[in-house]
Amino acid sequence: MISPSSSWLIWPIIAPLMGAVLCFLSGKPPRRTGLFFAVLTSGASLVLGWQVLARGIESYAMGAWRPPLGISLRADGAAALMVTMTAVTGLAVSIYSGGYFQSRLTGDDRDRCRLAQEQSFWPLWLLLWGALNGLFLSGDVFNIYICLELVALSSVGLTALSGKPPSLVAAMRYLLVSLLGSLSFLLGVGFFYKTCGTLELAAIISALTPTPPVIMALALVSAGLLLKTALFPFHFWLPPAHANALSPVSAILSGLVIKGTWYLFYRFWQEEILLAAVGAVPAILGGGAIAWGAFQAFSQQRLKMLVAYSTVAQIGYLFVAFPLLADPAGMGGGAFFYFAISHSFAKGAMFLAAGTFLLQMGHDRIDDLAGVRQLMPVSSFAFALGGLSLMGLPPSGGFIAKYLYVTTAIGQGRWWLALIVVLGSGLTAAYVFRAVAAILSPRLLAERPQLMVAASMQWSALALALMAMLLGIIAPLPLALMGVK
Amino acid sequence: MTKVGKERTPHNRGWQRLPIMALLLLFLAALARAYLFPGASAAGLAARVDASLAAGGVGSRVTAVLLNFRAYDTLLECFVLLLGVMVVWSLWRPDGAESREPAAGAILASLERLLVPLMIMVGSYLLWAGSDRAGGAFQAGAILGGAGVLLLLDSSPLLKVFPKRGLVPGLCLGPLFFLSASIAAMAWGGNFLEYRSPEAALIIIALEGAAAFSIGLCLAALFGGRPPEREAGDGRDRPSRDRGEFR
Amino acid sequence: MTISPALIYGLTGLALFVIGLAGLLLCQQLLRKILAVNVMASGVFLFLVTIAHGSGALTDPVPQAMVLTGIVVSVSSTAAALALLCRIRESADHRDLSQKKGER
Amino acid sequence: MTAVGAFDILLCLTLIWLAWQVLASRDPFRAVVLFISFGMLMALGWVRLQAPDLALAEAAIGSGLTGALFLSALRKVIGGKKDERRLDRDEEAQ
Repeated sequence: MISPSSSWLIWPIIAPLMGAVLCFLSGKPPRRTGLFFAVLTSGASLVLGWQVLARGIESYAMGAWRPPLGISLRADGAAALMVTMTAVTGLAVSIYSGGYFQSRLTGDDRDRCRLAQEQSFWPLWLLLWGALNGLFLSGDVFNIYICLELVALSSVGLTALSGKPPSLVAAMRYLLVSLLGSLSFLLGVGFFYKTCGTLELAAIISALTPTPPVIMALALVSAGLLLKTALFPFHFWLPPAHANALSPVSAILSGLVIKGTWYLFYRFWQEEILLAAVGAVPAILGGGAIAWGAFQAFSQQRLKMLVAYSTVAQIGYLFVAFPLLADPAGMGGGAFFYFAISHSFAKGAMFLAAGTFLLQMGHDRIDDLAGVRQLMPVSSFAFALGGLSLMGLPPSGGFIAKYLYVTTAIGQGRWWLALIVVLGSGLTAAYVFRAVAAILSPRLLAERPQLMVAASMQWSALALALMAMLLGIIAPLPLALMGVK
Repeated sequence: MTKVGKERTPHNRGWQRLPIMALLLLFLAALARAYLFPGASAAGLAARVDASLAAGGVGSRVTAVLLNFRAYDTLLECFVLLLGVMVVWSLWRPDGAESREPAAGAILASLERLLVPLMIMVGSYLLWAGSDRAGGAFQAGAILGGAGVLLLLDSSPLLKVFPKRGLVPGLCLGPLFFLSASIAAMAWGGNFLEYRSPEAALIIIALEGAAAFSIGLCLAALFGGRPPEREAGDGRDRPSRDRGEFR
Repeated sequence: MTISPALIYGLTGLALFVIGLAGLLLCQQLLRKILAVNVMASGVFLFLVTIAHGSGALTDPVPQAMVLTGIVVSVSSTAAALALLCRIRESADHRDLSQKKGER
Repeated sequence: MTAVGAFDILLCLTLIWLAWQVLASRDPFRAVVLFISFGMLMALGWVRLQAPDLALAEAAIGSGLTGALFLSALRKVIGGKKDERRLDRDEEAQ
């Protein structure tokens, strides 16, 4: 049925969907089924990444109906890179979650609620994973709309899972924003269909012309995606949603979900003509995001809030480099994706580590976290490493990304862009130091409470942080994958 | 009757709303201009659909698009419905939600005795008709879902006929069957979701049946909003055990 | 350009989209916001189907299939939104989404 | 394509008016009922646009089921009489 030569393109989508249904069917909290399918999905994704690296672009016609009539999947280097990124972060989060729900069991009444949470978590998370992979690999704009809805609805379900009023309100706001974004996207798809007569993404992008309907279509699609990506000034819904969710969910939302819509935005905006004309718009918004997010992150009292506002700032970096793409020969694209991946790993690790602190201490007030290092050295180290990668210190993946940004920007004569990146790193350093200083503070804890956090949680956070560091060392591999166009 | 005019509504409370309104009007004008822009319409896919209809095994054009050409969309859509049920159920809590008493009534009960069999019949007809006329899995599922909602409205005793343990498998039947049949198509040497053998029409009808059943059940479960009693490990209390299988 | 029914319905669809958007931005109640999203969705669906008419004499089944899918997606998210609304109302008296008025 | 009938224009204007009323009327219950009739009229529009599949789906799901969902949510939210008063007061406070 599956020969080594056949394409693995569909499996990163099918495997988690299958897993989600089976988890939903299970009467007990489906930890084993969930973990099994998480491993399966990661495996399929990594094989796909390797296939694309070895053989070039993969494509697959669903039901053997070719576009424009049918829907085809397509994996070029960028898509394969995103799927691989999702596999690594997703696997770490899954292993973390395996311990997370168990660690929170205390033997009292609340356990029921927690087991119910776990029961809902696995199917929602696997569906989200499948939908994200579907988003990265899809070659059809209407299909992308359905994937966007799947991603949004499962993210909202996951956000609301903690059941606390702030997270419920955040989930509601998230849902409304997502629906608005999806509908705007769908209206844009309508305009595209009217002018191009097809729903195939590649055909639409190659047929972009500056007529009012096409401009309107692109504006609607972009606005919808920016809203969902939470680029400044559309970021208002993000920090409460990310900070109040359960910790594995925060890592998923910040590390992965944001990247899905950002990636689509990139897909629509990769045309050189477009970037030359209005590429500065996302860059300016990105600059605003870097400044505002960093300022807000610095002034937060809660660790998870700080990390969430840091996401607002880091989204800025994802957009600030759009003008660099105008030169196809440059390294703009590489820097771009390098940043996305290293942010996914680093931010995932930071949220996972913050989750262990929250679970152990019962709070995440930054000023009262001093001494946590003795209790959870592994998590503390993971948080610090993630922070280093965010700041862009060598040898982290963040360093490579920023190095590529700056050299490409200077090479193209865009000094202001290089300046933004360097200044932004300074701001990042400020708020990361504030958190890391508290966590690594040598102060002793008054009494040593019993350790409640499962070892698998601390180690999966560390593994993800180490991956962010490793990215800097194995740089040629992702860049080679990125080069598959 | 109170006349609810523009000025008296609570939603435009004064002048600070005006700039937003003005911007929205401008936006509408831009949309209309883009829509009316002359000469910018491409021929759609209608001709292509017609050309490939014979190979698809279904007579109805919309059904052919839904279940054959763009079956992947439909597969994902079944998952959207299932996801909706998952989210609604994950939000349900045993406490507090009990305020919803059955709105029983003699009229509703007799209405239901008449309507529910009728709806099931209409649903089956739509499923069958879908292959060459209007109708199909979604419409049939919608009607079945409507029947389910009607039953739920007054916690009809008819609901007891439906086994409690069957609910979740019933919800999953459509997506699971869809996925498995599509993977099986690969085992026969085709692509994922490829039904182009002489039996295509048969497979599609079977798929439609399973999908319609699950869609109907999902829609009713969305309305019911409450997971069935699960086994130990979940341990949710069920304050009222006798009524409503999936309320 | 001759005025066809498709044209009228298409413009109506766009108008419904904008009215829904206005409701989403300006209404304070969550229930109203959810209704507004549904109105927006109806507008988009109406617009999509009229594209099929504008392009030729044949009605195009592809947008019709898209709208059929869209209707099902929309009921799913509406159900989720309403369940969330009920949960919010149960746990606290959070009527407004945003404390800060100018935010949205 | 047939020429525009007065019926189409009337239907479209009614749709727009209903949409506005759904969002602007004071009473949430009234808004929901208006929304259901909005959906029904929309189904009529699908018939006019030669999309009977959509008319069926809209009547059953878009109007019927969504309407039922809204009504049931409204009942849960309003709950007892005390809450109903609160809802009114909040409404005026806005």
